[in-house]
Amino acid sequence: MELIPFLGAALLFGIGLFALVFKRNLIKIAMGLSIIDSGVNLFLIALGYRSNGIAPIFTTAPVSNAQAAATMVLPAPQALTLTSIVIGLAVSALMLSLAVLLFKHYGSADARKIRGLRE
Amino acid sequence: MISFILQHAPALCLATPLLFAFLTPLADKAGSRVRKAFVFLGILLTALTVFTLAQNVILQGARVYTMGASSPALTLPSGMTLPVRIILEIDAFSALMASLALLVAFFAVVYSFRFMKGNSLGKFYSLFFVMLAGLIGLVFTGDLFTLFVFFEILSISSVALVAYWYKRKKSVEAAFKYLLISSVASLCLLFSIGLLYGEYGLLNIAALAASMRLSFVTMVALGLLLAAFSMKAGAAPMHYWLPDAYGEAPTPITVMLGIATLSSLYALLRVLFTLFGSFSLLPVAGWVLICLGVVSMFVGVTMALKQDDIKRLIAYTAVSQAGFIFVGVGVGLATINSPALFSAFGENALKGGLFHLVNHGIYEALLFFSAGAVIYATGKRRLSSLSGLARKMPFTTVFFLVGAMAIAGIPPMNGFASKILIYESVYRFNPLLTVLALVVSVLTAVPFVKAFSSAFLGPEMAEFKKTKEVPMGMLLGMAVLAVIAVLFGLLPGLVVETIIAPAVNALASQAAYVGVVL
Amino acid sequence: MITFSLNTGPSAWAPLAMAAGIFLMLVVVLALRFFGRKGFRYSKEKAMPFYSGNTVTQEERVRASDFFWGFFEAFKGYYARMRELHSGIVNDYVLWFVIVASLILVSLALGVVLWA
Amino acid sequence: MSGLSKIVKNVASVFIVPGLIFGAYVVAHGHLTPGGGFQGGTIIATTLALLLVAFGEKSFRKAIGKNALAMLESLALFGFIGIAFLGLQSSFFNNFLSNSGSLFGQSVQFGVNEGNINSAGVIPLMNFMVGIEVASGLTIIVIAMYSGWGERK
Repeated sequence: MELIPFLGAALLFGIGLFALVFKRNLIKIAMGLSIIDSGVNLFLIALGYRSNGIAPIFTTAPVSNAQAAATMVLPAPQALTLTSIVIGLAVSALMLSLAVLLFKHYGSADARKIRGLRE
Repeated sequence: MISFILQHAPALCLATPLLFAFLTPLADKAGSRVRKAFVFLGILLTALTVFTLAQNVILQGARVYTMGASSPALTLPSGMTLPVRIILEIDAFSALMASLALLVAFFAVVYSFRFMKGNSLGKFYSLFFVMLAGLIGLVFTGDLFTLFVFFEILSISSVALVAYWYKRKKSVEAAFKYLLISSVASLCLLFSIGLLYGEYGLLNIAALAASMRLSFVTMVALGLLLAAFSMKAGAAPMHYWLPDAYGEAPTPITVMLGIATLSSLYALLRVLFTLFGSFSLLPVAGWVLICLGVVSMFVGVTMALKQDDIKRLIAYTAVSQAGFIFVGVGVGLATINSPALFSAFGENALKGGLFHLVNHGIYEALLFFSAGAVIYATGKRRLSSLSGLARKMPFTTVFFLVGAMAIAGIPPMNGFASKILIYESVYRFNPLLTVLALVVSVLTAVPFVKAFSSAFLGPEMAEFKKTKEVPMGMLLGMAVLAVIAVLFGLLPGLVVETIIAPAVNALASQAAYVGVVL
Repeated sequence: MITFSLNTGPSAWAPLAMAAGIFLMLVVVLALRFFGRKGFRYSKEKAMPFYSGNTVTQEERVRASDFFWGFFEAFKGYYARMRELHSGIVNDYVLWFVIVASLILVSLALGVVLWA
Repeated sequence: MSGLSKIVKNVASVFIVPGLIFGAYVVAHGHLTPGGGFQGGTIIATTLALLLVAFGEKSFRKAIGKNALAMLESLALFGFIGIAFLGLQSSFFNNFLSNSGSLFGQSVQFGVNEGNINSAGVIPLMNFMVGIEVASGLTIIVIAMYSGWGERK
């Protein structure tokens, strides 16, 4: 099993979480969330990785049937990743729009200033 | 026709709200009357389908519906059989949750016809139906990845609805916080789904449950799922988003958010009892739930005392009531691996937890509806600036009182019936927990004494001279929910035996859930 | 069979009996009221709220923020602490999630060590 | 405010044709190659975003109205769920067109092959619907973000 993609995924997850906890700028928070998203996507892709495998597409497969069956990658993790990318797009679009609106209302993008709701 | 509908009911429950969600913007072009009739038709059809299905499932046992094929399993040319298709699996617990959601959603729609004003309401109802589809999908799905997808659909649409009044700055702030929290929760969910997929190569809940074994990766997945779902269920100390989102959303959406929170609790229970049902770490998970529950009970109720905003006050008591559910369910979970203890008191604790979940959904909706009626009639939400509304709004006063009595657990109401089940069974598990729960239950009455006496009692104020009772459509939902709250309180044995006990059996017997699919 | 009481394990809870009791008390109260003085006439003054014999005006009423001030005085320290925790900063919300998630993972790991 | 310089406008109007064609290609071949409705729709929306940036909001709105896009989005989603409903004779989302010999109904050859676009049943139809939906939805998002909810000026 290749270890590097998993380490990369964990690193991305950690960086994103760090940004969410310690960065006060709303845009940076949105970026942190996207980084976590990429980390999780990389993790899912790494799960489906197979060394010397080929993509599970019959039209472009460069080999014969028997070889294809033996070397093709399982498409399920990639389908999951695609779905999760689409959802991630929706989340970041919504989050950035809300950040723009918040900047208009509060005149600041600092999370420490945007605290009309507390206690 | 009826048998056709029954056969396809699981898919129809999901497809009807989606269909109406996509068509509502078109109906909106034809004017507000057409839109209202169309939306009403949509929610009515969905509710009827869900109730029919729920009755069928509770009477005849769990069932599976496969999307786009006749059976969940795919047989490969090599002869290997794998359950790979997207399935919906409905057992008594999902049926109970879905019926509760539709009961509340139906009245939320009727309420919103008068409550929501403005000209771009097509988008509002469109998002509302998407949220409803997300809710039903989350409750019905039998597949981990679909669970994630519906979880995200639910949170994205509800965030958009919380920010619906985007010109109020607090609404946008609450929506941002809610979105960040729910995205973190769903990314943790996706991460643990990835872990489970890497370990077992499966996504189907039943198939995963059958092959679950103790390992480091599985334990990490369990921990992340537990944390993510309990944050979405509003457990302290991760409850900070809840009063923000509840307080600033339009009232019909606040009520739906309450149901969304309960359905996150559903997902937590489904994962713990069904997915990890044969896991030896369950007592630890049960104790985690109990600890979260006790902290939630205390933090929720003490913070509610201090609130001045009527909706935030109710939201904090909702945190505290979620704590009761956590304690009841946690005791059930902690004893599920030892059949003797489970049948002695664990089952009753679980029954109490689920009964309290249903009751909580009902009286929370009732309270939010009446708080929304006060806001609708007076335009004010600060309790300090309200006084003497009982003379002006007699019906709302009575319904608020019924809700307050139910949430405080005053005897003939439904809240007491479920709380006494929790007290008596938890007492045999650990007496200290019962004492804590009793203290909190007494404390719960206190914020409502404050809210009731400052908003409805006291001298009439000059500025409320022209305040009138809210229109019929808004009172209707409150009236029905109040009657249900009283009836559930008067006939608790009947309710527990007909709808709660099948749900508890469905939740406690993992083998039955697995057996329907494999 | 329709069950009118809720079996809670060691005991049972019969709300209908309680409702019957309440109904009985209501009957007694109404009977007592029936024996009361007949000439009572309703007037608006009789239904007005009073504090210590004085009528309460709009300005003198107890505002919601003044309720239970003794309680808040007694638990001042607790509420100061709670106020600090409910800071309203969105980063703290995530921080608490991280803390609780790691506590849960630690307790599960401890469970593994102690159990198996 | 009427967009960027003349050079940008001309280059954008040249690029839009291959952009749209490529998007349509990705949508149409979704059942044979990587891609499909979402990816193709994103490409189309990107091309439209290029137009928006080059020509400015006013002239873009004149050509493509936000209401029309919203309508198109609803209709496409309705088409998607409608196709899913059509399969209801056996099961929701059932692929009733595949192997039926009609439109997109030729059966797929097993194993490595060069790909037959006239196969896969309802999947290409659903891809079209998703493509239209994603293209119009993303364009609405881009317009909204570009104009800042109409509150600027």
